[in-house]
Amino acid sequence: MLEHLPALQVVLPLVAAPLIVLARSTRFAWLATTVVSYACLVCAALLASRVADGGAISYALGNWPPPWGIEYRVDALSAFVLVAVSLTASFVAPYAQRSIAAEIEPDRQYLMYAMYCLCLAGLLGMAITGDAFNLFVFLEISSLASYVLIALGRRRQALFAAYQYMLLGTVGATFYVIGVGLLYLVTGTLNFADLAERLRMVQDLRPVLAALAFITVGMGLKFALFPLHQWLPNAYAFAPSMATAFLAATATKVSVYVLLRYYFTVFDPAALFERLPTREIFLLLSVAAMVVASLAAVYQRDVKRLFAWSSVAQVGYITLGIGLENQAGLTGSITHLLNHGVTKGAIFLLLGGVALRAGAGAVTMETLAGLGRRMPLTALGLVVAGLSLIGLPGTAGFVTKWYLIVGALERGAWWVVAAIAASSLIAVAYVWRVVEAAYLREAPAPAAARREAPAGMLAAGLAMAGLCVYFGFFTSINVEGAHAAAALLLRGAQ
Amino acid sequence: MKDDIILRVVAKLLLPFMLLFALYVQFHADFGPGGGFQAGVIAAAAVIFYSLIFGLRAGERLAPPWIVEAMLAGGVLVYAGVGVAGLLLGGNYLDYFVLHADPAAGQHRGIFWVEIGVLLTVAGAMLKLYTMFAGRDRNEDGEEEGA
Amino acid sequence: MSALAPHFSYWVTLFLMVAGLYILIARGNLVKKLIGLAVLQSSVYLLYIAPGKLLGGTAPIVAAGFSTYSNPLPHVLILTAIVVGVATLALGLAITVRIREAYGSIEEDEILERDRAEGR
Amino acid sequence: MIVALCLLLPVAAAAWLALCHRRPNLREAVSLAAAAGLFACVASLSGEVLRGGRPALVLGEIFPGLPVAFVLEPLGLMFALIASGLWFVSIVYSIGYLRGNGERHQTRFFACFALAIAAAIGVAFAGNLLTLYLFYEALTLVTWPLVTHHGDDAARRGGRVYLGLLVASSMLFLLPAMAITWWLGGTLDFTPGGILGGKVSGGAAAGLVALYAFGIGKAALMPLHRWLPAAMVAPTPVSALLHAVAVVKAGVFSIVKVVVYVFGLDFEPAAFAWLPWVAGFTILAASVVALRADNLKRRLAYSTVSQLSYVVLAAALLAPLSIVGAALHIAAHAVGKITLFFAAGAVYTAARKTLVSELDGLGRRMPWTFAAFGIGALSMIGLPPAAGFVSKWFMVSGAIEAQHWMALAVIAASTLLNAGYFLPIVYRAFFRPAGGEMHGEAPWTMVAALVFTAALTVAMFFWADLPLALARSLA
Repeated sequence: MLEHLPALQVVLPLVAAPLIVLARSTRFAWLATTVVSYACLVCAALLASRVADGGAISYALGNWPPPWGIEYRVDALSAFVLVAVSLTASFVAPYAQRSIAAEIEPDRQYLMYAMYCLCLAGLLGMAITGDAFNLFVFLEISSLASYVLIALGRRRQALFAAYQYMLLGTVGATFYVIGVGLLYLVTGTLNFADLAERLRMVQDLRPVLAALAFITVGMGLKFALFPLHQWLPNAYAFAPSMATAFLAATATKVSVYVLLRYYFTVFDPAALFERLPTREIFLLLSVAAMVVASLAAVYQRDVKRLFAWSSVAQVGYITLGIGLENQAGLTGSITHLLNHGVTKGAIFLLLGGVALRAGAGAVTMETLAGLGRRMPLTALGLVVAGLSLIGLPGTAGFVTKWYLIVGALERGAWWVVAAIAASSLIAVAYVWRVVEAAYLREAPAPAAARREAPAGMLAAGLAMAGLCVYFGFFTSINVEGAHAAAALLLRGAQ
Repeated sequence: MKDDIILRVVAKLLLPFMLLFALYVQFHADFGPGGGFQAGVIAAAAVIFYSLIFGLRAGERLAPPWIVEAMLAGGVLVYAGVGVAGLLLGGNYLDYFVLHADPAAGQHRGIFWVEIGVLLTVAGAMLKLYTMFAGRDRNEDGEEEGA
Repeated sequence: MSALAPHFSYWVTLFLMVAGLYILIARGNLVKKLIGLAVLQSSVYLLYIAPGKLLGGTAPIVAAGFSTYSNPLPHVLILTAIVVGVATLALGLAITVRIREAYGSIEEDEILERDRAEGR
Repeated sequence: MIVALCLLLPVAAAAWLALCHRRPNLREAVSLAAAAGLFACVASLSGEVLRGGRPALVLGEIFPGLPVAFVLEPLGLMFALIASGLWFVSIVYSIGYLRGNGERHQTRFFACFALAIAAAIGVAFAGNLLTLYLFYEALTLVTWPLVTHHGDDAARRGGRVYLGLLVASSMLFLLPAMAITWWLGGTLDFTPGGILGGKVSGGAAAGLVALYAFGIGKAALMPLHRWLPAAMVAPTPVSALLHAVAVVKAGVFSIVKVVVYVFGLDFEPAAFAWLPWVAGFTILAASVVALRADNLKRRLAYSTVSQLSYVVLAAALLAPLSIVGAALHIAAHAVGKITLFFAAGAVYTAARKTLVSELDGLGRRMPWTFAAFGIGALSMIGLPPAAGFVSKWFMVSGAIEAQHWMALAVIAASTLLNAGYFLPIVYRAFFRPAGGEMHGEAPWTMVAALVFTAALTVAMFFWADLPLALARSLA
């Protein structure tokens, strides 16, 4: 069965969704979701270890050999993304039980699980497929599911946030498919490896250039590349807790993966980075995101919104590596896919617990007052994840920052080093607003009783916060995987 | 509209033919344009047409909501099941060659069931969309329906 | 004209694309925005399908007497894209209906106004 | 093994303290036992280090080639001995202080105290820059709850300045400096003789020195010194142990370590030429501020700022004798300054007085406290028979050896200034007529603690062998 792992990776959550709809039972839905999430993690881990030992795995769907059939292709990069996504899923799934029970009406809860499974299937499919159009289909599966997940938020703003996200997300996906169409018209193939080969032979580069622009903007919309990030803060702020945690930790990351895949393995990186101002564009946009979005985060009153803005800034860290285009920079970027996923996942999972106990849809600075006394473990977890967001040593965020700084030094981009330092400094400001509210403000009298979040939710959040520290010290998963992936991308560049 | 006798008679007369046409489009797809997508839409159109004339409730008697939802999910399962069957019979996922001793016949068998799945899902989705939107104004007074 | 005529399908595609985007951006009505989105997506269907047609080609089903067929792959792709488009549109409309129930309006500026009033 | 134990002991103590928060006596017993145990552990390592051994411990690599590693060398041992020894004394003092003043959240206080010591030990034992940075930042974070202990607006403001300046300096300057060092040298291990020799020169070298000097904000070089007075909102035991010993000494300790083991004493002097001027300015300017401060703790804080810059100044001269002086001064200033803070806290607890101008005649009511204060003041000025004299002697010798007359002039001038702001306090306390109400000494644990540290200050003058031996093996 092991050779079918690439198919199982996607099919398991994809089959779980209709089963959940058929069963119409919340309990079964949760059970199926959890089992599938863990199964996906096992698949991803097995795939990653096989890729690490024996190189890329190719799987021909329907036994039609590529480039005619659809190929699932797992290499170091996609294995890393698969692990990152399914790792998050395995924490979110057990968490979902209490969280969904508290936030969604009983007769709709199974739909929430089904959508979550679809979203998971779509994201995993995006990471694993080797076919440009198949990627679009998975992109839309995950996007449609995520629009529904967001729209199920408790407050009415969730509806409008979902609508806006849907509009911009669909434009992004449409742009992507336009880009793929142009590439198909020029080369007559949709398989990534085949595309790369045939693009080398193309004489007239104008449609290829147009395709590059469409794919960049389209994916940029999906992963909230500054200044295409307008949809993100509201979408994350108003979605149900588990949806925010899951999407914040995974959705944007997989879209960045798509861009990396195109930039380094489909298009000719030598031409892309030498003949076009790609490097400058990505450095500038990333730095702008890191600074401007962080500043915006400082001024938010709604805590979920605050961290949503911080996500925009952190996407800047991830795209910085594209602009640096060297081993250290790309390692930093790719490892941040996982590091930031774990960090933001922990924060939103814990905030979900806070929202549940506060009984309100919104978590504002006032809600957090006295959290250190009322929910000491939750507050501690938030602090730990916040430190990782800042990038203090001993946390996952530091690992990223270190590689990015070294990468910037190698590139001779001193101003980028300064920007990374400045951005972390602003991160201190917004994280410390939360810490001060939690520890130095007295709780309002009626809410002063000590009451932690339900055990399942708390455990998931704390476990993820623990991972922030684990990945800060024991880097065999996040750094070695990212290192191999970066080496793979740069090998494609030669 | 169910008070109009002409509509009622025509609807009842047309309905079987529409469903039959759907089946034709479905099964003749090996030799001409057609397939599960088109057939599904035609079949769903028949039911929608019926409920346009006789009212939503009558339509729901014809295709109860739970059946519609089951069709939606079941179709996907049939599709995925074909893929898994390929796996179990020793091929890759969605491998039709192994579904029959003769690979060509295997392809036939595989695509047949896949198209059945598509038919079910598309028809289910169309019906679901229709009832979802048409069912809206019945409970205008604040009560909400699943989206 | 000579540059236009042989590529007229591209011009139509381009027109639809830009028109769709324009509607999407310029209109404040949520339903009209969705229409713009649908137009934009239609332009993609055309982008894929039009070049797949061979003059004199027939439907790609093997039969005696035909030797030129249109390229079937774009059709398959676009069938999928259409399904995706329908799903998106349906979801968009469903959300719009619920927005109308929650806000009493489907005009973007009015909704934002009401959110702002609540935020204060 | 013992190295690991030294790190684990305070952390374990903190966890245990948190568990027994309902039983104060047990809690304090745990604290004292942990401190005694820690001191014993560190002391047991000193023989090996003096014989030239370097006990080491490596805990997994964070980055390829960059492990979390601990190597115990003389300077680190000295810092660890001071921190752990004075921790014990501080706990004795804190028990009296916290109970005497009815402070809240005492468990949190003792737990964070233990964690801060753990971080300080981590800094002391760090075998490479990355490890040092790790614990350096940890030290900032775990002391923040102590600084904001009171939880009121003043505490919040003080906490913001404290955290903001320390984290900002380390992130903006120290982290890039580390990355540059790694990029240039390919290693961050503390290597005798330095790792940057010959790899960087000219303006770039001076810039790197600046990144380190200002990046290590805990050394309180002007203009990054403001966190130290801001931290004075904390309860006095915190000011005493952390802002006279653990935190600030972690700063100057890091500077000395970077100078000795990263740049190396043979590094081109031109790169360091500007640093004595900044340090000299800090010494004089802080002394002048201290001269004008009426709040006793504020005066002590600025005195600390100026004393810290002695260490930076001495280290920047790159002369072997001055490095010995710098290392010695870390120890000498620690025992002297903690005595002064203890005395200030005792005055506050017994008489509720915080201003210098209110101290008239208190020396006759609190003779032990003010006698100890006098000894501490002598040490700050650098007069015998106090520890400060020894370290100052070496610094002056170092300045002469390096023929750095500016440094000599600064040390001389600041000695006068020190005398100018410490002696009037002693004079007031003993020779001015007393004011109104009657009160005695502070609780006995506090008095015992401050007498002990005062005795230690004197002892370090007469028996300076151990610290001197440790310091000499540096240069």
